[in-house]
Amino acid sequence: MSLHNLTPPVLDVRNLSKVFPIGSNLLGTKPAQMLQAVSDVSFRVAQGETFGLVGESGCGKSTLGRCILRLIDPTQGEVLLAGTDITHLNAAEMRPLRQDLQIVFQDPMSSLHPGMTIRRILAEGLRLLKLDAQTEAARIAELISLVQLPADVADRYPHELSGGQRQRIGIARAISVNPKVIVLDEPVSALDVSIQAGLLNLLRSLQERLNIAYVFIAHDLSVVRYVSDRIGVMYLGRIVETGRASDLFDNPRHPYTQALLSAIPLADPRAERKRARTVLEGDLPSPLNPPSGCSFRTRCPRARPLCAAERPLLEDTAHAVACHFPDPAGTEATARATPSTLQTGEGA
Amino acid sequence: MTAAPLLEIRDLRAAFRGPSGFVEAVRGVDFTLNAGEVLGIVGESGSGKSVAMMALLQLLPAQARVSGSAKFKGRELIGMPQRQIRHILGREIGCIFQDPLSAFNPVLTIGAQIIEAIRLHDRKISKRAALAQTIDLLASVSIPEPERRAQQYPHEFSGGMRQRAMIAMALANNPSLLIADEPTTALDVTVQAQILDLLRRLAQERDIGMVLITHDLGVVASMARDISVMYSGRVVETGSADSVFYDTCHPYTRGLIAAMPSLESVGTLLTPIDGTPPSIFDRPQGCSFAPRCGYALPACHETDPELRQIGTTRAACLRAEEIAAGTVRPTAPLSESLPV
Amino acid sequence: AQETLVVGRSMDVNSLDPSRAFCDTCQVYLTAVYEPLLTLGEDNKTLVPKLATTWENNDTFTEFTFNLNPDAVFSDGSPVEASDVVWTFERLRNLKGSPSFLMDGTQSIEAVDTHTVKIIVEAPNSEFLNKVSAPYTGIMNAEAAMAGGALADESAATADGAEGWFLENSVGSGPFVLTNYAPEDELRLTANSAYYGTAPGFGEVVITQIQDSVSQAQALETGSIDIAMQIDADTAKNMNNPDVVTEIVPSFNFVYFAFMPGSEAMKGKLTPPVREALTYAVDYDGMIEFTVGGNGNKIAAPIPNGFPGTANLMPRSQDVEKAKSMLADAGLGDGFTMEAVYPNDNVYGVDLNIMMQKLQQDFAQVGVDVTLKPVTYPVWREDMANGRADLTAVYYAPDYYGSGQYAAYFGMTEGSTWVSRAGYKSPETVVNAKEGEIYAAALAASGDAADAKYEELAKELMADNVIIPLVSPNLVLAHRSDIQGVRYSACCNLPLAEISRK
Amino acid sequence: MLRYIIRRILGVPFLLFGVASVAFLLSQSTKGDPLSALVPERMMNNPEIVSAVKAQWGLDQPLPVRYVIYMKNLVQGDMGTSFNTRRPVARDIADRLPATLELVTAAMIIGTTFGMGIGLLSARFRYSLFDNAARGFALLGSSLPIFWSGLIMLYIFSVQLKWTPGTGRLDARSTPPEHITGFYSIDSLLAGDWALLGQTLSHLALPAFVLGWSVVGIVARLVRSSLLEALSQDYVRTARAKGAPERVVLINHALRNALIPVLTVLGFTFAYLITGAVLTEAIFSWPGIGSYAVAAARSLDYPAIGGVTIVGATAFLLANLATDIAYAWANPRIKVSG
Amino acid sequence: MASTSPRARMRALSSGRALFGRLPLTGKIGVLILLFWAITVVSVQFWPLVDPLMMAGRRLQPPSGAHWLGTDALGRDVFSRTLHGAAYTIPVAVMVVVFAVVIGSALGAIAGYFGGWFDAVIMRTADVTLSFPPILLAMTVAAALGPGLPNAGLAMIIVWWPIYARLMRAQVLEVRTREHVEAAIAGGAGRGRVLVVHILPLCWTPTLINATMDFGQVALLAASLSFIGLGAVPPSPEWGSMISEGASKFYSWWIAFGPGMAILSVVLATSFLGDGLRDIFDRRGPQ
Ligand SMILES: Nc1ncnc2c1ncn2[C@@H]1O[C@H](COP(=O)(O)OP(=O)(O)OP(=O)(O)O)[C@@H](O)[C@H]1O
Ligand SMILES: Nc1ncnc2c1ncn2[C@@H]1O[C@H](COP(=O)(O)OP(=O)(O)OP(=O)(O)O)[C@@H](O)[C@H]1O
Ligand SMILES: [Mg+2]
Ligand SMILES: [Mg+2]
Ligand code: NI
Repeated sequence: MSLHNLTPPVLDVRNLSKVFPIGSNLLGTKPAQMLQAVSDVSFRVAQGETFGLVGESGCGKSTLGRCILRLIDPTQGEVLLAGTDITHLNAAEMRPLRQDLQIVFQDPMSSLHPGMTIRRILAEGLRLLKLDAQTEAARIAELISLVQLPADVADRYPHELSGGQRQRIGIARAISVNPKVIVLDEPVSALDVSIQAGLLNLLRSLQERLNIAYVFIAHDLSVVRYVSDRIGVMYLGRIVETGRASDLFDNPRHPYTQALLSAIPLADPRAERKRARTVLEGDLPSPLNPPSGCSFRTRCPRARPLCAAERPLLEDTAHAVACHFPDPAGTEATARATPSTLQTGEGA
Repeated sequence: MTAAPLLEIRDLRAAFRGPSGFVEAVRGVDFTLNAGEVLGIVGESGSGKSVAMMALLQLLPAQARVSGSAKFKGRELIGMPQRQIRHILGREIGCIFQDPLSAFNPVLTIGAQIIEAIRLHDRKISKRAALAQTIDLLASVSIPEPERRAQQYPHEFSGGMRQRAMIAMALANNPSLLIADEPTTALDVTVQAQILDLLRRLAQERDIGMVLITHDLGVVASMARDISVMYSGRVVETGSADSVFYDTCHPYTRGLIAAMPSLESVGTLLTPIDGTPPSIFDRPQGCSFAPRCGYALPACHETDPELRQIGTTRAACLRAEEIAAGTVRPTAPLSESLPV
Repeated sequence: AQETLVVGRSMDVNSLDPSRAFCDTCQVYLTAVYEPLLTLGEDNKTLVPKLATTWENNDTFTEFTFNLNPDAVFSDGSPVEASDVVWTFERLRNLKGSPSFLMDGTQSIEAVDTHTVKIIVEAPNSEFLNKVSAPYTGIMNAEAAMAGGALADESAATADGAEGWFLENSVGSGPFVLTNYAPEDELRLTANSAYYGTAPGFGEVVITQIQDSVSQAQALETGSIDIAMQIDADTAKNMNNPDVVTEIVPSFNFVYFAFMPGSEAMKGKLTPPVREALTYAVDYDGMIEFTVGGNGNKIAAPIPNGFPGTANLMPRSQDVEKAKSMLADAGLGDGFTMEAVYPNDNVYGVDLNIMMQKLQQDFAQVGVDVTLKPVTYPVWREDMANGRADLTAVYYAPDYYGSGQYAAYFGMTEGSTWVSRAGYKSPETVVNAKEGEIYAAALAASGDAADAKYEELAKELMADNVIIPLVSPNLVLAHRSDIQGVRYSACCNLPLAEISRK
Repeated sequence: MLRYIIRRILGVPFLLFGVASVAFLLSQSTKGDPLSALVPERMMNNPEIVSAVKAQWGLDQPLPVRYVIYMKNLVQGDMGTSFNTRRPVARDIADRLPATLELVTAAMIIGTTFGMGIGLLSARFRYSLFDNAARGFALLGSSLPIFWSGLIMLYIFSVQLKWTPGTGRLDARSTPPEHITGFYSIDSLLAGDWALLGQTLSHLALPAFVLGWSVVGIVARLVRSSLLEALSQDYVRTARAKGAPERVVLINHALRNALIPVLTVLGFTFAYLITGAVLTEAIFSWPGIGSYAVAAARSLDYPAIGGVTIVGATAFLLANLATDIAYAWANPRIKVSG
Repeated sequence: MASTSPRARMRALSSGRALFGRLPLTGKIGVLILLFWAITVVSVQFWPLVDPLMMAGRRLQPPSGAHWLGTDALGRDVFSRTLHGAAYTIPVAVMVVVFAVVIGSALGAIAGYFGGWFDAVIMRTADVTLSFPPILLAMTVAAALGPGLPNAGLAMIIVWWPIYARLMRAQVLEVRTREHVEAAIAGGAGRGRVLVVHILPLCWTPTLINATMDFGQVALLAASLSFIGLGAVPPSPEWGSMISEGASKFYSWWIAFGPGMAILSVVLATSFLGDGLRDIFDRRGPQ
């Protein structure tokens, strides 16, 4: 809790929104519908910290990640990278900053160019650094060993590698330019548990070594819990609850977070048998036509008329929730919302 | 009880044509499932779970070679002529697949597809009656407004609803066996919870035996009475859910459990299983898990162990007793030892 | 139902207006529907009465008087009168259409009385009677035509708007009337119920579009048509169907190539001796073999065999050595290159492409390298008008029986079509002043005297060495064996009214 | 989708405008003599006649003026008068289009039936002798120049075997049925004249088969490959798991999906054939729009070239539109979105 | 560069052979036929054949020992002309396909990748061209430029490019949403580089398959143009003009038989090869 005043956040997302125009009217001049994929999302990430984003499919996690990287342009809000607003830079101005901001994708196959060798793929990423041939070769070798792969993968093609190995290459490419922030968009979802564990370990050790900030997107709560310092829970484009990982898991305040947690199957038959479940009714509403007021109210066991009338705002606290009828916060509830560099595990 | 089990599989094998001759994707699998029970099959991607099930239902491509025995209610399915097995599929055995979007025909309404399932096995039923039955089925899997929904196309359904419709279709002819191949893998946790709930309820209500294939240990833990763990085309450990989870004696099962990040593992390093599962085209000699195994002995690289009763579970490992007793500790596997 | 005669043709109709039409199918049509004053007898030489029962001319061939058949009526029943003849001829003259040249030089056309017409021409014209036997001079019902928008006065060339009307109506006194015309599909005629002469052999005649020789042959064999006239000799050889009769008769058509000494590339090269040299390079016998499989005749001057003045002509023959030595004398012993531009057509059984390839081979023997450029007709005309070809190849079919048309068309008289083509911007390379005089003399003479003049003219035309006729292909007259009365006429192509079923 | 289709319809005039302009400019840029059909050879050197004809046909105006006049007339549905036939182009086309449409429709029916059948069986028995032989047969039709294969077929079926009559739409001796649709087959049916109907169909059979055969290969190949694609889909496995017999799987499930891409190509092919039937029309003396087009292009008949181009382009655009609609109809995934 | 390393070269070689190995039998036959014609094209002038342009015997002689496919209307040897014809028809077909592919693909790629105005202008132009009746377009172009194979080729390129533009555009639109493209952008690659290095190399398969099949169709259209008189000029033994010559001398069937079979073999070969390639490449997912 002491460092936050000294180190400014390396990534500061402020009121970010993204609207996708869908279809178009008769003359093609205006879109027929607007899809609000991300609405008014704010969070900060400090150096070396991991911010986890969870939520169901389609709630806007990837869109948020892409907006942060300026792969798509946000409709509103700002993204500050180490204090610089990158939202309004053009492609050329953006290019030097790309060094600091990298991304790892979910699908390890489609995120690697199938016609290039691993060496070329990594060299492509290194172009930003403008290295000479020798340094580049050395750097590639270093990266490959950094992600714990045998040196001979350099001359292989992506389809000759296993999923886990491919994902390691994806990570190698991201860290190759020494970024400050990496957005990890479901980096382990496509992998089997036995392989996923190795990757999670790798991500951790790299973060410790290189002091990178992660924005870790996932829908698997146990994974997010495992890697994140702080977590934001998204629902239909909004963050509905955010706080330190331990607070959020030990003391979920939003009914949605509670439902999510209770839905995780535990690899423990006895515990499972004893477990009381809250199974949510219904499905995620369409983002084209979100419910009025609180977007969760259609599936919320606690919904009351107020929820339909008025949208609850996200509190401005360390463990914040956007709900009219939240559970009370735990011990830290009164603390101001701050980025934290806490190492989970030590503080839990 | 002397009653024959619902499904009894012995030494099931399935091979595909590879660049140099046939290679087995499933290599001698045994299962037994009694009516009203749930058998969970877990294993990593590519371990042969789906192929095993498709093999006994004759749903593999024609070039695949299947051998062994699969007795359903005493009738041998392997080698049964197409004409006969057609009367079992969809009537006595229902199937649910992983990706409910691609598993439905995109150009037919959900209703039409369920009606087809009914009428394929009951020629005499009128369209109208089949529709009524379809609507009842959709209602029974908690699909709101079933009349309207029956007229809609798969893409108009959400993922969870599609999977429910899939379940409804599988149950259309009151099967006694349900084969669910990763029914929730493509779904969100909240929806997964709904579907698992539904399956549990239906299995109980209708006394259906179910084979539940998944790679999520959590899912089997909450659903299955018995569990079989598959690795590289073979069952490596099998037993009741409790014994497989608590009296684990195969190093692979142990590895799987240890690799899962759980709420307790926060702050500690996870224990991955090193290396990757072998491809079916170049399996190592001996125990195919040996190259990734911390307990492997030189002997493991030579002989492929059979399933043996070890305490409460059956495992296919030379050192299962030692591991169960906790008298050995793993060392780094022989190949691909990587620093962590 | 009435009996129908079906003729298969590749239809080349440009118009059904007698004063505008100008094509082989048009000749067939006009002969069936309209009647000229005179027509050509079966011997393809003698003129016989048609609408005019008798006629006379003065000795100098400047005044012609025709007495019309008082029984003759048009298809609407109204009588054929002198005023109709006057109107028709004036219209033909004033319309400036393709066949208008037939009225060239007419000074006055007047009706002496209802059944007598007198025509005065500016210069002696012994061929005038032949001209008024051409189907294009068929007499129209003036009133009916005027009702259809036709004009005969001076303004006709620009103001006449009846062309479209004539596609649907016929106003002749012939044995047939037009019932339907669909361009490049069919032309349907029915017997004229008001016809004053002997009724035709068929109640209905259909000319149906069949493009090529092979298809015509096949259609004839299957019996879907009764007559075909465009079957080539090679195809005809392969038809051995007892139901089909093929007669091979000499035709008055011919195919020729022409030198264009005025073209840019040939400046100073295609001098008369060089042209003459090149004519010795051509294998005339081979040409007939290769283009029509031997079914044709050599032809000396650009006047069809059998026409006045051609009887004693000696056709050219090949003499490669002479050609070589003449070329060497002209300083072109090492050869040169020419470009041949010609319409990409297959006419009268001759594929111009094959003919030109043969010519190319022949010229190659004397070191002259010919590049071939087959083009569409409009492109060919444009190239012709602009001196862009060194060599060309075309065909000609008679418009009436008489050699004068050839003198007018092929003669190298100042301002003629071929002088402006072949001579382009340097007409002096081709002009032959004598030809005009001889032609005038021929027109002023008649009988043998005229023939002698035409012979003299023909020799001049040959000496020009500009228009070199190659082949006069025979005509394959093919018809079902139960058809009789099929004949080929030099003026009228196929007189439909004479045909009947056995 | 509806929106999309409406937008497409709104776009059609603009595309037609483009097509008409290009057609106009292209035909004006050829270096042939445009008067060749209008001024007789003998009159070519007579400036009086030439200028009179030019004035009469509006060829004396400068190009831009002519363009504007042409476009203006076009908007009013006046495509001008053909140099060749001396009739309004619109009328020529109206006379000839039904013949082509009838031929092309028949060809498409033949092509599609055979193509689908062969494609279906080929996919079912992939790489069998049947597959290869059937595909060979299907491809044969599109591998031989029609102007040759047409003659061969005529010789075999018409001259030798006498199974079919000769060329043309009808025997020259018969009179066409009363003009209602312009399709002789339909008109003779409407007139109840069975003999004429029989004659119409027997005349139609051979050219339609020759033209249809050239389509069989395209359809068969597409049906086969999209069926194979469809057969590898998950829903096919679902159908089998329901106990559906192979026939049901193939027809109800795979084929219905496989038809979606086939539909697209069929629409395109139909439009293409309307002007692409040129050679078939020439060989079979079919009085259609294709042979009209060739005659027009050969003789630089500007108005006719323009007219045919516009008709061809309209057919193409309409076929595209119909394809889109059919696509939407066959593919429920499209209906809701957009 | 990796692509020049021996390992990569070996991979390229073996993949060529592997590709051939994976082709179905008909595809293999197709390759062999095309190979035969390719060899013919480059070497036919050295073969011991009679001069294809000169009279070699009497005209219209049926096939015999001296003239395996008989003689044509000018007494030229049809067999020799057929083989020499390959050197006219095939290079034209190749050029047409290559140019149409290059032009169409380039424009299609630009349209697909940059979108907006580029897209609108290029694709509308393609629409207009496509909606032009192809034969008419070819005829007008050939009429404007004069006869001859090169001009006919140009006409065919104009007819064909929009097809490839559409194909490439669709492919680019699909590939550009792949994650590795986003990764390249995130890695700081500029637009041009993204298009050329990261998108285009993955867009060729459908174009390749289509081009294979179109190759035969171009040969056929060239023949049709020759038939209408807009293709090759005499006396070149181009297949289309030979067939049209044979068609007018229909009863001397052998004149058209040689070139007819030659075209047939090329079209069938390309179709079978195209089908084979599609069978290999169209399977979803890697391998
Ligand atoms: N390019 C786009 N155009 C239109 N809509 C889009 C686009 N990209 C995403 N969307 C929509 O935005 C919403 C959020 O999508 P996003 O991919 O961010 O979800 P996600 O949380 O990453 O889901 P998942 O877990 O499935 O990856 C979805 O409804 C999606 O359909
Ligand atoms: N049609 C086929 N041809 C060749 N090999 C196949 C075929 N189908 C499956 N295989 C192979 O068989 C092995 C077992 O596949 P299977 O689909 O049973 O795995 P799984 O355990 O179901 O995996 P997942 O969890 O990914 O569904 C895999 O290596 C796969 O590549
Ligand atoms: Mg996502
Ligand atoms: Mg599976
Ligand atoms: Ni703090």
